[in-house]
Amino acid sequence: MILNYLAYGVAAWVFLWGLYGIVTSKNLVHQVVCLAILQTSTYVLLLAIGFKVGGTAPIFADIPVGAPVVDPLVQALMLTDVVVEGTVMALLLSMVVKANEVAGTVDPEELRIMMG
Amino acid sequence: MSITTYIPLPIAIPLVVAAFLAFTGKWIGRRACDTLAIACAAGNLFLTLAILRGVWSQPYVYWFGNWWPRPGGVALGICFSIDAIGASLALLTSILTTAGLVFSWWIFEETENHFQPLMLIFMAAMCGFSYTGDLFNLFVFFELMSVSAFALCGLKTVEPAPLQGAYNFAIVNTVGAFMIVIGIGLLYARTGALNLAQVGRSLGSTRADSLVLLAFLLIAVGYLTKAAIVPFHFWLADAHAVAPSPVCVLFSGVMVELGIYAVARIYWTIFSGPLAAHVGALREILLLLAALCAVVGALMCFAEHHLKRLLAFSTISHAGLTLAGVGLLTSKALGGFVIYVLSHGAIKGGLFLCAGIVAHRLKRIGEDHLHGRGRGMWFTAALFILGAFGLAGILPFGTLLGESMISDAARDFQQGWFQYVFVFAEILTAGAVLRASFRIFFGWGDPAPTDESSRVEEGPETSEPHNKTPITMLFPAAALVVLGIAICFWPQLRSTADGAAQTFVNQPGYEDMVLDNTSMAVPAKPPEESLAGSILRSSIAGSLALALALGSVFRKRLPALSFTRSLEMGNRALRTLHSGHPGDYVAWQSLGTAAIGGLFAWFLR
Amino acid sequence: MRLLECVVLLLVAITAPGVVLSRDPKCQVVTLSFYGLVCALMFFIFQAPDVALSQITIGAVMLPLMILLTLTKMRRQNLRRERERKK
Amino acid sequence: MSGRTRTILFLISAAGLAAVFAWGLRNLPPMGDYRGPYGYVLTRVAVYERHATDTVNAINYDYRGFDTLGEEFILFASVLGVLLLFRPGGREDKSKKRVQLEDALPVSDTLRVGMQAMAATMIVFGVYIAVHGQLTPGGGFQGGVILATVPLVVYLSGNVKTFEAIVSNPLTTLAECGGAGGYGIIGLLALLGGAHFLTNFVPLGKTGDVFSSGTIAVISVTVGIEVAGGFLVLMQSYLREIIEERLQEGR
Repeated sequence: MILNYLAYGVAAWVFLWGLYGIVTSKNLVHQVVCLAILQTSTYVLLLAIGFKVGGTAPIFADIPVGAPVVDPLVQALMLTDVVVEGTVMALLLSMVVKANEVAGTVDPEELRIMMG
Repeated sequence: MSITTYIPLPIAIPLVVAAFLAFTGKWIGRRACDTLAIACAAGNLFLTLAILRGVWSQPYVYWFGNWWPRPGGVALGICFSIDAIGASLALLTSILTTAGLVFSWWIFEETENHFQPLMLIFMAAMCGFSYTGDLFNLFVFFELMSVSAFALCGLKTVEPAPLQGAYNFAIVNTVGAFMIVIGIGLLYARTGALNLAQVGRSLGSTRADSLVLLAFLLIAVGYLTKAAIVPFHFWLADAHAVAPSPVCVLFSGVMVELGIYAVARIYWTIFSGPLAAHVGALREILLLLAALCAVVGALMCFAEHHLKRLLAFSTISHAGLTLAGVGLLTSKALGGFVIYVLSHGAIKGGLFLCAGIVAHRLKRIGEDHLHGRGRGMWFTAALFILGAFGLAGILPFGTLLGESMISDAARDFQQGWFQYVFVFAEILTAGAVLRASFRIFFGWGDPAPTDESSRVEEGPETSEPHNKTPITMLFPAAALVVLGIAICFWPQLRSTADGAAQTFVNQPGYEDMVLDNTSMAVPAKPPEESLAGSILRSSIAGSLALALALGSVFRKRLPALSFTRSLEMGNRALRTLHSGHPGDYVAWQSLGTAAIGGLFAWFLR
Repeated sequence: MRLLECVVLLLVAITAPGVVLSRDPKCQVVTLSFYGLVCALMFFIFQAPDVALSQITIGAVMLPLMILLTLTKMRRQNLRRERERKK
Repeated sequence: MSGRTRTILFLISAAGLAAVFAWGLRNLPPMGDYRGPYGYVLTRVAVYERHATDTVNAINYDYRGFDTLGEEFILFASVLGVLLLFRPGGREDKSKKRVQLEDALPVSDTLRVGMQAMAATMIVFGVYIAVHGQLTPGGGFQGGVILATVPLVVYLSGNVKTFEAIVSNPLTTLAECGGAGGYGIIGLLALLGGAHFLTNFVPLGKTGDVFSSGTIAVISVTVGIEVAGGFLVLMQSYLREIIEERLQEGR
């Protein structure tokens, strides 16, 4: 019974750890990685939602149409998600590099130029 | 040509042109790039206008790839379901983008910054966002809008401040985006659908259980983060203060408001049925958030002396006011929301362009440094002061009509107190802008006190000194301010907006229209209520704002005015909260989510 | 739910805090690419080969690579700054 | 806010969030028995309607192709963003001379040959993945990323010149921009025939063929081109400075 909800629990667990990492981070690179971890919680959740016990991958090259398969839509959503992850991280990391170049630090505590 | 032909064009053409410009930009030169981009944005203006005309009385559904819904109402494809409200927001987007691109004609001397293609992508994303009728497509355009916004925000990379602003913006908004994905996943788990109408029909009017509430919470928080509602607002001030002025126009004028629009959209297509039993409690929660946001934004706005950051806080305050338009959960307030957003977008866009002119001419942006240096820029000064009164919502500005509808609706629900929030926010935000313009353009009184952020220099958008304001800068600024006034003279504007809002909130009609291809009933136009109360309120607000601005400029002459100093220095605790630390921002974001979730669990169960 | 699925979920649940808690970005590159592989494995086990393939290419290769390049770039910037300060 | 206060504030909200999650997630349907209408209907009609056996790609490039258009432009916009951030700025950068690149890295011949063989295999693999998107797992996106790592292998094998020649070639940018723009143009072409945007107007072919499923295959290849170009441009913008500095130090 509890196992049925294990995946959802893992998703929430990873989500909270990602948030924890972002909040307590002392290094912008670390913070970006934690954001990537936060993102994987969405994968776990979507994957769990579309899962079907005994279902195979939704590819009908070898199996007949109508055979039990897992939900293809969540996988399509996850593909979009993976692309978004890769590209947003690239953008964020380049901001970090640039910040290190012009401000000489990657500690969010020291990068506070604009405040109040 | 029928409307079917050109519905996808406002999204597809800017994207293709952006790809073209990104490749050929190096060779065809700066001016050709500018011309093509402006032509594309202006073309979009006409296209969105044509679409608005086409959907004026009857919303239109467009299925991409010809994937009409299957029998039984299962939609496999993506649709645009365009109504007058979404179409007018797309029109506003096109207007502001055109103005921003024209404004940038003489700034950014370097060419390899991909400014024009990013602006076009940004515009296409916002148009798609306001048209779409699909839950996940809404997220895709949200993310496209975010990514191009992050890049545009960090355009001036020679200084650390823009990077900090862009980084904080990106972190907080991306966390919000992941919350949206989780919320979408939860709704998909329950309904097996992504089309807004189909999700709504599948949930029906069964009372919302905790899963639906959690989905609503996560999606709403994600979009409210974009909308910069307290306590998710921290990124906005950092980002707006450092983004180039033509980009700020889009950020403040329409991007923030689109966040609130998205909440309205998902509420009236999906959640209004399941939450029908708790509509009163939800209204109070949303109004509370709106009031908190309006007050915090207004206080911070008056305490700010970095010109663009000041305008940014005023945007936060006004975002709170517009949230009330949605949060009252009635069509009349929603009509007010549309009018308010359109006129506020134009006025705030004009103000940001004026700030851009000041930065262009004087190379500084802190109120203290600029003291008296703007003498002689009479036209800019006039626009700035007009814009300030526009924020106060006095008579010939469209904001007045929006305010009156929202306040009327609030009174209908015994929430009359909210009109005083309006007055309060208007006094402080308009007062702050007036104060700044008196100091900068007239050199009255003593220089402003310095604060943390006004020491941050505005990165030069141009390197040569300029003694004249080019017409390409003045004209868009003036046009936007005039637009903020002109909207008020649209005949029957309030009842038209109310009618459009009634179509927007008609959930069963919407479902049938999207899934069964029926047409929607045209609502009767309600009579317009008297404006007398609003005119009175806004005149009081306008004159108090003027008095407050004069008082804080001349406080040395009259000891009784010393209270303005403490108002101008701001609340210390409140200021330290805006710490510029992304970790803090995300901590507040989680706290806000947990708190609103707690309220939901307690009151909406 | 089979045992295999539970195990891989638990593996994800254990590795994720590991990546968050490795505070030094250099260590994190290693833990992150391991985590990326664990995620890809999870996708395979949950019958999502399309996503698994892109997860391997993005999560386990591209992302750690970009972080490595970021760190290299930053180290060079810092060295250059040191040198200029000495001058 | 000090680090400690922040952590405490977060732990309080995390407890709240955990409670809210637990409260909401318990109403999710138990895992492993999903039968929502979307996937159920789609897996039954997609193969007949589109002659594509990989239904995930049928969704990505046809049923919900409009999402993927947005997604490709997310990639495109962030590549533009990275280029923008790493653009050569400032005065000292402009005066810096372009250095002559040399194959400077000391790598043994066996390794070099091995690496080159690996690069060739990866090209084949990437192209295979990209053109079989409608049939087997993979597709333009995955194939494109694999192709984008090929020059990196070339770089590691010591052929810096070749690497530089590939990535700084205008063709790379053309691939990126052309792929992204091409997706939009394929969508617009459907309008000429009076159909809706992104309608699959190419003959569907025989199920199981490389040239089956109409625009799904075409778009998959277009996306592959864009992704390969985009990631190459990303890589180049990260690596350019490093390579140049390394060479200057070597002198």
